[in-house]
Amino acid sequence: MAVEHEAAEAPGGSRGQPVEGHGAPSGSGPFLKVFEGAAQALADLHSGAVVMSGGFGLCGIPECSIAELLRRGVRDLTLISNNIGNRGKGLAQLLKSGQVRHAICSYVGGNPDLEAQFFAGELTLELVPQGTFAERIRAGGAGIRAFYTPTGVGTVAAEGKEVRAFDRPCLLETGLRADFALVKAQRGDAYGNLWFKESARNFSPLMATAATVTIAEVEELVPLGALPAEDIHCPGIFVQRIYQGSHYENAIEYPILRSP
Amino acid sequence: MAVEHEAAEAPGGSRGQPVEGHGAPSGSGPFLKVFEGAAQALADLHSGAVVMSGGFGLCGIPECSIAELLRRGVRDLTLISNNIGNRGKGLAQLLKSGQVRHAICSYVGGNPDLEAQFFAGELTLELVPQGTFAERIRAGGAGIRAFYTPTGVGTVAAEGKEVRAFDRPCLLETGLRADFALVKAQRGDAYGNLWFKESARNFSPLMATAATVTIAEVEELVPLGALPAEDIHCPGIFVQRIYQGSHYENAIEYPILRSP
Amino acid sequence: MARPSATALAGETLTLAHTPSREAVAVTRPPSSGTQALLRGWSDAALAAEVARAIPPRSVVNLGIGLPTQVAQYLDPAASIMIHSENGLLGVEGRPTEATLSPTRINAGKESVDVRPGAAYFDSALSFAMIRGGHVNLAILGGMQVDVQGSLANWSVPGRKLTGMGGAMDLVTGARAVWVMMRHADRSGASKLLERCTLPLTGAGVVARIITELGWFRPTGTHFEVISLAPGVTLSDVGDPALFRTDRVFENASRATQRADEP
Amino acid sequence: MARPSATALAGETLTLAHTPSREAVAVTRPPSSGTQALLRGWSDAALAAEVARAIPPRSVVNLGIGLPTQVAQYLDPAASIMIHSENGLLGVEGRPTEATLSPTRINAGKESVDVRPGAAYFDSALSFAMIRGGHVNLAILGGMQVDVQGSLANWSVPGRKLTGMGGAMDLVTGARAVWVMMRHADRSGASKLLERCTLPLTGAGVVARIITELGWFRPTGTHFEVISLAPGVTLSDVGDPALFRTDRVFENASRATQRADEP
Repeated sequence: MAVEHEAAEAPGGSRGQPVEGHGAPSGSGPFLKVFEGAAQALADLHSGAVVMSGGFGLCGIPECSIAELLRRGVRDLTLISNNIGNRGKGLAQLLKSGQVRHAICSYVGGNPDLEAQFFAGELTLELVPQGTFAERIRAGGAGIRAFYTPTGVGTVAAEGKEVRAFDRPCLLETGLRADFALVKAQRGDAYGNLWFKESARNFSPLMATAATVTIAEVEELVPLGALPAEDIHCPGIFVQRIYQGSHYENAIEYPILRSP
Repeated sequence: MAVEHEAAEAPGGSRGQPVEGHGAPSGSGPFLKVFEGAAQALADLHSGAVVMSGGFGLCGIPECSIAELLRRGVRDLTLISNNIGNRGKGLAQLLKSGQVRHAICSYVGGNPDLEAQFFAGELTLELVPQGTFAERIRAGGAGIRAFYTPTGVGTVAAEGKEVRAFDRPCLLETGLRADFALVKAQRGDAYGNLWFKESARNFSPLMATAATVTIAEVEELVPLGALPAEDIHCPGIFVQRIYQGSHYENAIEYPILRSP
Repeated sequence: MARPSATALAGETLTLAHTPSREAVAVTRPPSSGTQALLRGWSDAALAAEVARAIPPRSVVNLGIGLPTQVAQYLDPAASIMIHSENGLLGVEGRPTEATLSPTRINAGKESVDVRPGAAYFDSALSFAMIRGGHVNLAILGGMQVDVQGSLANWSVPGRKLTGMGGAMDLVTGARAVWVMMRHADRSGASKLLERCTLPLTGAGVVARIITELGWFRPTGTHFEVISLAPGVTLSDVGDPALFRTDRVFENASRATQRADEP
Repeated sequence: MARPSATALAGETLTLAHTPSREAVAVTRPPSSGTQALLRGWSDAALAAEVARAIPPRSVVNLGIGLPTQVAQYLDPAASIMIHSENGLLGVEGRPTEATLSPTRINAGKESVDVRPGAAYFDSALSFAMIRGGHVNLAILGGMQVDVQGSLANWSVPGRKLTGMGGAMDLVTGARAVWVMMRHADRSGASKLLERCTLPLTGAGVVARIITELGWFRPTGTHFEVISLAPGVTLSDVGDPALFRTDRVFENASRATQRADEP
């Protein structure tokens, strides 16, 4: 039945039900998606929420939205992000402040806060091969309930999973969804169309498709029509709220320069 | 074992084995991908081949490659294309000339040649819901062996397929691959990077990923670096041969104009 | 869905946003032949305008080939409705001029279109990710048959014609609401709203609303609720009184259909 | 694969394209302590250069973090090798200057990079579609342990350190050939080429070639074939003679490993 259907459930995640007058602030512009800033856009992001965050290491992370989570102090978050921050920055700040209960990620080298909390039993962790991580998010957003992939067969990543032989053995992996997705793009418009700079794109367009509410922050909010229609990396249909951020640090872990 | 592994098999399709000195002509340029024209690029496209062709109706079809298939008269083709031509144009020309043995497609309204040959038993046909069609091709190119989708449950599209309950019943659908993919883009470079104009993109970037040999024809062959690196719709890794076509008709089925 | 807008999008709180005038429903049931009924009700243009008015602001809507495509030209620009075309285009708006006609800018019906600022083009996998993933609020499709279970047949007449389902099966599965917009009867005069579809299904239990030239209807599981009728149309015009009712008590409605009824 | 090029890409006809000099293999086996061996062979730079020379022209190559990353600077520009970085970038080439440094242009090791004309950026789903779909010809990865079955462990030391597998499991599964580039022994002097991995696997039976500072090796299923040795290194330097052999007769090789041997 198409009137209301749930998409694939995330572990611990849920596709929200329509809620009327539930306190979410209204945006402005023809699509009511443009918000003043992080405080307004994230006002209803509650403790216990399942939150996806774009970024590879510190590249392309939603800096302003993360700062707002830190400021508001929402707790018991489930974070779905490739690295959960790096070198104490990005989402790693939420680890330090004890706001994270569970993390789903792929690579956490260079994240001593996560390591310490994990070994201390302060948070639980699901490590997912990076390609499977990306594909599960894409599936969650695309209404694909599950898929068979050869990645991880014969490793700990296969533990507890159905194995099925095609041309080679494959694991059954399920779609992944979240309550909120926080993404950052270089440019965006009032409909939520997004354009990412260089390799800052990574997981963000996928995560935008897989959350009940996707909140995009952009360095430049541009007029409708300013982004070439062929070159929009994430169509606004996937974005519910957008705001222009500021004071971007755009940190780079290893700024190695050419030898002279 | 990674040295050689087969990807998901298409019904009737196969991922070719590496063949040395098998008669394929060499391209030019730093990546040996640039060919003079359709005759050179399609020289080894043999009778019995499984061929994907981009295009939605007549929009974005590989006109020059289709003309070359017609000229060469290769037979017993399996065609994987959304419409198998339209109104006697595009791939429908290969129907008239009796070169098609099997077709996998989604919508064939406006294709009397196909209809006539199907009812006469001259070719076999697999009709696939369009989203499943697109997703099967993407899966074939992405190494996803199979996936569960709710589309088609309770219809003839479910016949013979495994049904499995997630939040709702889903069908198991397998990846689709081809020997050759023929696609057409507005612009391309010597590495095979492609950029598509407006809605001419449709299935082409997916098909490029799902064939052993992808042959792209472009209206404009541009220098390496001329396409903005963020806005390449199909990275050249998926394209084995490229040539600049000519004499494009770019037919449009229903050119409806604004009422004055 | 926790959206910022206080106004619902289609598929979220359908019954709030969809407000056809109920007073048009006749209370008397004068006898009337089926043939007469075919001549009554909305013209195609009036039907398209009626549907356009019913679409909640800011919805993403996919319009099927044929009658539904005509809805586009009656949309209020202020409603900021985005039209999705499954061939890989979001933001269809109107027709091109001779000068702006482009063979690469078409809708799913393969007709030339224009786009509005904010439109985007994408490949077919992403286009159907939008549909299957529940991102399209509303699909308005043509129909050959719809039944009281909300099942739709609109793609195949076995042995007679070969068309293929195209994107219809994906749309009825993935769009958050499905409306069927069609003539009330087929060319032979037989009602297309049936107790049970006889043609191959596009989807089972998927239709939330049906609009024909005679009025708005809702499959309840046991019958069609008559939500409203076109001017001059009476309840007896629409068909068998056992199949078309105005009450809102649905004893045997399926769970899915009941949910469509929840405000 | 029916490619136009007469020259093979990595992963297609590996043994043709990969031509380390065989004459370097010593015929005598003088005694030598394991500790001594650690000081022999290629420097890191020479190792990177050796690997760079072995990559077939026009290959798409993914370079792992650490030692493999260094290969990039020794590639012959005329070979038109495209470097894939799984964070969403194809066409890495060299390092930026102070003027061209961009925080959004990084490789999978989170280091600043430059790109060559013809480079493309894309999202992570497409990046791993390239990997899982068999479009990346060669992955050159670091390793903690490799065994005679071609199994690799390079991501986890249980209880000691938490890192995560990142893209390594996808790479060993999807790349058409996997080479492991690592030091021959760990810090304690123990060989990292083993009969059986003891650490959690990244993939089972996935490695086609191993290169260490001592030479090139191939897991056969029963032992390591010594393909070639670095200058000054002798067969006895590399380890247990039962595990390292120069013959090319592999009685118990698995089917998969045999295929790696086929020209």
